[in-house]
Amino acid sequence: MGAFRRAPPHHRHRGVRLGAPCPWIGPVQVQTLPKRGFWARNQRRLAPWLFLAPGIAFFLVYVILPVFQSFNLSLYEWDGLGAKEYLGLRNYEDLYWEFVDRDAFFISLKNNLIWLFLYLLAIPGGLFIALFLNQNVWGIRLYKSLFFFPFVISQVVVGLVFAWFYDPAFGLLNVALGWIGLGPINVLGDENLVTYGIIAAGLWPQTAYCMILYLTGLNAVDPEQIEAGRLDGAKGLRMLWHIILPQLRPATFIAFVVTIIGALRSFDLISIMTQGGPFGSSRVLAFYMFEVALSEYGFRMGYGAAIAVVLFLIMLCFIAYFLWSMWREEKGH
Amino acid sequence: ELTGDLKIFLDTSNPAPRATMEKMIADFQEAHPDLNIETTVIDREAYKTQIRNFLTANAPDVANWYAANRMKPFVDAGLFEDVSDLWAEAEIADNLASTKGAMTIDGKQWGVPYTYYQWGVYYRKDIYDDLGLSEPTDWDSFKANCQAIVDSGKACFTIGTKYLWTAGGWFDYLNMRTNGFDFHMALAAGEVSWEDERVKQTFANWRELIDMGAFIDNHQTYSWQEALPFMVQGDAAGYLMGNFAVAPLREAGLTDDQLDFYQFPAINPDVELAEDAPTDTFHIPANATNKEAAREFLRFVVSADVQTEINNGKNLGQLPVNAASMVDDDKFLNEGFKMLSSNSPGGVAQFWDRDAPAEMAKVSMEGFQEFMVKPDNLDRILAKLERARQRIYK
Amino acid sequence: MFPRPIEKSTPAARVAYKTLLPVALLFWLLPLLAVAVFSVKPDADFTSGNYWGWPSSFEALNNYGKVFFASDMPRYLLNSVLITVPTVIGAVALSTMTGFALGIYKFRGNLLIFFMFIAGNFVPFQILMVPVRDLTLEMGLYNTKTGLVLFHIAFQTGFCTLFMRNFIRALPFELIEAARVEGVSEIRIFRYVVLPLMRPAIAALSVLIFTFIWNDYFWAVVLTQGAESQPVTAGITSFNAQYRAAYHLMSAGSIVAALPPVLMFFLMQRHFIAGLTLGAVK
Amino acid sequence: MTGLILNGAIKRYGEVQVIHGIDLTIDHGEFCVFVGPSGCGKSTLLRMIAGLEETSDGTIHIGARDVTQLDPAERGVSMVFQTYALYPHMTVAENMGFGLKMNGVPRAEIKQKVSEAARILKLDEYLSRKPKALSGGQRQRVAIGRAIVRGPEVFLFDEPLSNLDAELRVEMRVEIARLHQEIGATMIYVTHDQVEAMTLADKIVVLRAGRIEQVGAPLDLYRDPDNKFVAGFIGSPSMNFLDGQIEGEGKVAVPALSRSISVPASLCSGTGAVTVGLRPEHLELDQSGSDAVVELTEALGGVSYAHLVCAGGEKMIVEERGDHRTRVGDRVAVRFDPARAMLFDAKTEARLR
Amino acid sequence: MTGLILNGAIKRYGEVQVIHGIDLTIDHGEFCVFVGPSGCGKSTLLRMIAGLEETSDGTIHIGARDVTQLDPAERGVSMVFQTYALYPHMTVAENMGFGLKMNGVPRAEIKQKVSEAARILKLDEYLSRKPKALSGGQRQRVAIGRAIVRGPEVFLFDEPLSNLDAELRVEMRVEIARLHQEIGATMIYVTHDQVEAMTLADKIVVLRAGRIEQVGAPLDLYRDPDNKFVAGFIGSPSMNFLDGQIEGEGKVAVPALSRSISVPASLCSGTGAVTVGLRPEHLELDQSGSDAVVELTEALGGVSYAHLVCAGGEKMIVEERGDHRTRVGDRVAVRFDPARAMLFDAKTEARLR
Ligand SMILES: Nc1ncnc2c1ncn2[C@@H]1O[C@H](COP(=O)(O)OP(=O)(O)OP(=O)(O)O)[C@@H](O)[C@H]1O
Ligand SMILES: Nc1ncnc2c1ncn2[C@@H]1O[C@H](COP(=O)(O)OP(=O)(O)OP(=O)(O)O)[C@@H](O)[C@H]1O
Ligand SMILES: [Mg+2]
Ligand SMILES: [Mg+2]
Repeated sequence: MGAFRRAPPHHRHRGVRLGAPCPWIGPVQVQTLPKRGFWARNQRRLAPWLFLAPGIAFFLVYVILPVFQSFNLSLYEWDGLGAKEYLGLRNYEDLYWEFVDRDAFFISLKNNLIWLFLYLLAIPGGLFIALFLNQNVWGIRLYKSLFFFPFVISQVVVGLVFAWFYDPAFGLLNVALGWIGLGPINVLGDENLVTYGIIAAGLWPQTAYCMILYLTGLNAVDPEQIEAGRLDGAKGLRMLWHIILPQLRPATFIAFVVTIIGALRSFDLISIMTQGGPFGSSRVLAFYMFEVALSEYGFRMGYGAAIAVVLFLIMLCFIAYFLWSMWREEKGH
Repeated sequence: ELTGDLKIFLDTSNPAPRATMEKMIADFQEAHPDLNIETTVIDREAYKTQIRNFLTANAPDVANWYAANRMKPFVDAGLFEDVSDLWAEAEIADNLASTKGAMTIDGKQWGVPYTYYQWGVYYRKDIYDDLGLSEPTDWDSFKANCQAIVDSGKACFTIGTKYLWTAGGWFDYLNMRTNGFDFHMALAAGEVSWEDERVKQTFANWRELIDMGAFIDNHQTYSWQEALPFMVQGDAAGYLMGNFAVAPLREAGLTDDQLDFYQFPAINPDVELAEDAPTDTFHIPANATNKEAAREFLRFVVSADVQTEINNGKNLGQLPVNAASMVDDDKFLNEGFKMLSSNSPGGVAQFWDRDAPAEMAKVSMEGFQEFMVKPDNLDRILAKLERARQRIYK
Repeated sequence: MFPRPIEKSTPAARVAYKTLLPVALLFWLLPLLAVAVFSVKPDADFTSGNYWGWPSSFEALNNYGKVFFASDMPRYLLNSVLITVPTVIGAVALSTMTGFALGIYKFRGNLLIFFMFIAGNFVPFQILMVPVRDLTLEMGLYNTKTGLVLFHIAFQTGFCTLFMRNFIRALPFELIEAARVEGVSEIRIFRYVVLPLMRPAIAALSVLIFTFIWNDYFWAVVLTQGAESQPVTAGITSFNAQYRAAYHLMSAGSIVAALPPVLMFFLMQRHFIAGLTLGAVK
Repeated sequence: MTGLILNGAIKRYGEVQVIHGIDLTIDHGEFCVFVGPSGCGKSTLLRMIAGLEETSDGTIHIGARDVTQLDPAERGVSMVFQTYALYPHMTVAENMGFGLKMNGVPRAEIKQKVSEAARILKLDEYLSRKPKALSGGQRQRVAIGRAIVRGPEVFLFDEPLSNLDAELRVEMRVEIARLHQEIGATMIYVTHDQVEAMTLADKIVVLRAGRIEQVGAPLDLYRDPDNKFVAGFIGSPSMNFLDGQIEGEGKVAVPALSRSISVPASLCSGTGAVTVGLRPEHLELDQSGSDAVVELTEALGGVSYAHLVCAGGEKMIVEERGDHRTRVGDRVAVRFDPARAMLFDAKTEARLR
Repeated sequence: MTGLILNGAIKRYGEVQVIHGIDLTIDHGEFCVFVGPSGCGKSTLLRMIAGLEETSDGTIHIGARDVTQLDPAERGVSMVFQTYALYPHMTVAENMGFGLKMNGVPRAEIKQKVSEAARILKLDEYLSRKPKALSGGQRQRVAIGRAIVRGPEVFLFDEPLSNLDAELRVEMRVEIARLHQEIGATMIYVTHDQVEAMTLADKIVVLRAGRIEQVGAPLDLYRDPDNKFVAGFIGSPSMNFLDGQIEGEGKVAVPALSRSISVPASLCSGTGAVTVGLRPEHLELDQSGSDAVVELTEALGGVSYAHLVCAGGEKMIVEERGDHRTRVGDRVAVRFDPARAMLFDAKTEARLR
């Protein structure tokens, strides 16, 4: 670290007095000509690595390496206790058969797709609310924050709340259905409804998230373009479609990315609301893998890793898409 | 005289059992003043995963766990000490014979039990009395009772299958009563096909109850505790459960006059009655440092007096494992003890998720739950379980 | 502004809008309001089936008192604080540095490293589960708050770096050049020029990370167990088990668990929204 | 002396070369302005001198020192940026003293130097304000103050006034001229504003596409440009260019005006195409002829500009003063003193002289 | 005809009134320019005409129609914005055709109109590009094209050139003038650029603080301003103002020049303080006197400006042309034709005439 120390005083004011002293501010030395130590000579080249080192180290150890370890682990059978047994692709083969037999893996995958598609409803939903709230009336800021509220709460709480909402005996849903003369339904107990029920719960905070993204996006919409549109005779929906939405593309993009990722990562809600049930019909890959690897009846680490790898490969499509568009943007600059 | 450190890990995190254990350890300490005992109590659910870590990483000298298949992974991984020597000692060999099987793998014993409890039907005696029913003694009276209850607008049985294992209890009883203990164990060990006619018979019996409307609706959304209020409020007349259900039922206000117990009646008169009686155990980790003190502690735990003390109604409120102990004077304990010691000729099972390997237990209990909701899916469910069996028991 | 400002439409539309707002909000927050009402109801209301009616008596003190003084809730809350605060500090510290390095310097591999952080940020974290758990075990940090904090810091660094780097990119580069011309060393440029300018970003990011971490459940379940180290999200589930069907206590517990991020959000609302704009939409 | 010498300075970005070997000497105390069209490399060259861009080839000397490899801080230069680049979180005084502080100058000395600079720039009242509480002109002054405080040998300005509005720009331009007179340091100034270049410079360097087209005093460039590019670039409105043809004997035919003009014979060696350059202010209109039609007039008050279209479609601009002005549609004759016309080689665009 | 009439137009933002009752008639085909200092309400007035701001009071007629309450799209106006406001996600052709498309014009007709406009504006090659692939000038042309395509009765421009650099600004200015000649529509143009106002306008409206100061043809405003504000605002460099004192009898004492000047007696009723206005281009310098010292000279080539300081510290700017120019430090006399001096009441600032 010696290089960091300031040069000793006699060096500092060695100050080669070049040229005429600048008369306007009294004698001026060229500020410092410290001995050009290694650091001084190379600081611009070394500084970034110095700043990056801790971040990269952490990230490598905790994120990047584990991804590869998981790939590796998925080739083994391991219960977390004894020795690992090399299986080759057997875990994947098992997954394949589970898929063919429409077992847990198939259900998880299917549910993941349902999540993916339905979760995207958060985007139009968020846009709708954002449009509704993008006004300037008294107290609107408070309204905006309150609408955003669900996103701030833990999914655990959201899960509990919705579980009560759906409760077949006293849930508000059935009370409401009763009002309009429909029979009680047990959303979380019906294998055909359960996934949709959980997604609805997940859509609640996610819509709030998309809403805030769109609100910030709407803030950035160029008012002159709206005015140009008005002069051009675009109104209402046509204005929205032709002029506003194209400008909201960055917000839509981010909303899309976070929603997809949220859908693929979905774990908390399922774990809280149904534990994957009834009879495993609400599982998704993320939950299934946790169940297989770390739950009370699990500890098939290799198999869990294989599921994670499949999930990762799906996600990789989206990561690649995201990086690609970021790269394009970077190059564009 | 024992010296050194003795590290004990416990999962008895609920207040009552925790106090019981701490008292017992204090007594042990008194007898061995030079021993430095250190007790760690871990949350019961957490313990189930944490044990995998501490057995390898920093092993205590004593740890509690469960019998039968539940301890198999650790035995296989060489993480539990072989304590066959203890079981060779007369005191234990004589008095604990009934549980020896549950502690045995590969012909060796890997720990000692410290408590167990009966399963059976807890029911609302007042409702039975109102309807003029009495405890059933065979399958027909069982069904007839049930029909009467259903006709009165109630469910015969409450159950919450959200966490699956409660359905395992029903399967245990129906299968043991239909096909007998040995067949049940063979099924758990993967030796019988799930598509075997005998298995199907079990499910056919079960289906009779389901079709009758014996069980409460929407049980798949409740945990076992959430199913209790149905019984408390009189919407359901009975609960097939372990003895631990008694405490919350009493807490909820049911008196001993309202609450009663009967043994699950015979279905197939040709098979002997067998019971579920899950056993909780103590083990010495293979990596323990003070195994001598640990063995002494195990001896202490199973000794007749200690067993009497810790299992009494004020403490664990369960059954002592030592034949020489006294069973506390509690209505349910007495009935249970009597049932297990004299009316369970077929044998004593641990419980489905302890007798079957974890993975099979998980898949099958999911199937049971599905069956209870959608009995028509039986063939598909059994086919799936059969596939799982072929994969799991290689 | 789109849609057209409501002040410019007819008075009828204005009134309609202003009445619609609270109604819509009510519907939107209905589930939460229900929980809030649950939390002040007496136990008796549930046994008597009065789930959705007006509370027969207000038991807020009683219920919340039980949560605070007769359960592990305070313990869990404290854990959450002890996990969240160090994570926020750590992640923000690491990412200001990485963001600075990636935002200011042109060097080979810059974009590659940046993309590594982004890609890592979007990895399904389940794939990290088993190896990270083993790593934590090996380090002897399993079931410790430290273990959880270290992982959270590392994982959040991905997102934070993306955020910080974009923010720094938006700073005028001339500021750094001006400092270089004046002979300020790179480290001092970071300390005296860039860091003070990043204050809004740091504030925004802190709030964001705070809510992320506070609400984390998955990793809490994977890396910790039991009341001595689990955060409140995990705690609330065992709280659940502890109180079985005591809905009033569970509701009160949920509200208590949700409160800190909500408070944080309201206090720092501006930063929070700014944060989303800065880090995400850009 | 602390002049500045560039010797074959070259800048490459990867494959692309944007500065092609600049040789330039700037004397001590000189005010040198770089002008040229956008993208010609003015900023790049300035940043090479500052040390913010590495010099790919060639050398840069400041005074006697070769600074080509030195860090910006060690070159004894100060730079004023187009966007001012003030540190928004520091007060005016802190902004100005920051460089000194970071270099370990004692506090008292910093204070003294800052207040001296503030006095020169009339910033005394604002020393404890943050930049965002200042107007554009004041900010620009702070930026200059920050440069002054370090007492550099060379001041570098990169379009320092282009973010100001027209009125302030005039004011600050005068300010900078006064400052240069007062402190007499070497200054290098990049702009694309004609007026700034003409009024401030001792020496203008006209750049095109990374090369120097001409160096000289402002009026020398105006009166005696080396080539068509410089002639067209300096002076506003731009010089009119008409195609011409040497007819030998000091005669150049200008088809646009359908006549020939006489030029010194020395200029017309051989035959060939030339371009004739005529400044708007050297032309006069006369209603009596019909060389061209007035297409548009722009009256600015004291002066107006007539946009003409000649018979062949060529366009010209003529400055008119005084009270008589032509009107759109007028047919006019264009008169001028042939001695003021400039000739350029049509191919090489070099001035013929 | 499609002229435009404002009648007592008022704009209030809540409590604040920013436009105080404007009465203005713009004839069909006229090119009308709004000028005035920043914040005086030029844009607001233009936007009221466009219908983008509601008119709080008064009426606006376009042609014979009262459009005060109509939607922007129904008024038959087109607007060109300072930032162009092109739709970034549409191609040039789509941008230009968007308004027609929204009004349900058949596709073939749109196509034909767009290509017609593109021809006029020389945009044919760029029709399928997105705006971000265009230069500033091309974007501005697209914005104008978009306005043309809809064939409006009135064109509105809000500082359309202020985002362009100096050179392009000149070019586009000429373009707009040509366009006006070609299509002959009514145009209203907001700018704060002197030169644009003077060169483009048929009629200039000088605004100050939401009120009209004077309306007239450019040269009328230049030659015959109604008040000191207009006099100072029109003309560049600005008119020099010197304090004066009426001495009666057509004599005004000007202490700065230590002499009196004679003015028509009609102007000097009574005694009192006046302001004497002298345009830089009407002054001449003479080395023989010593009214003032040259503080700074700015030589722009054909013209230079001498900045003088008078004995009493007053500053003046004098335009010099021709070959003889003064130099810094010269002591000079200032000469002028007293008939060209203007007198303003020192208090009301109204022109005395
Ligand atoms: N980092 C870079 N990589 C590649 N080319 C560059 C880079 N920076 C500048 N250039 C190119 O170098 C040339 C000179 O750029 P420079 O900024 O010096 O022009 P300029 O004369 O200052 O123009 P302006 O008047 O617009 O500021 C331009 O053609 C530009 O495209
Ligand atoms: N929405 C508004 N609310 C209140 N006052 C406003 C609003 N919009 C403009 N103003 C005020 O109206 C006055 C006129 O503004 P306007 O934009 O028309 O000025 P301008 O002449 O166009 O100025 P510039 O030359 O800077 O564009 C200003 O004083 C401004 O502060
Ligand atoms: Mg430049
Ligand atoms: Mg304006």
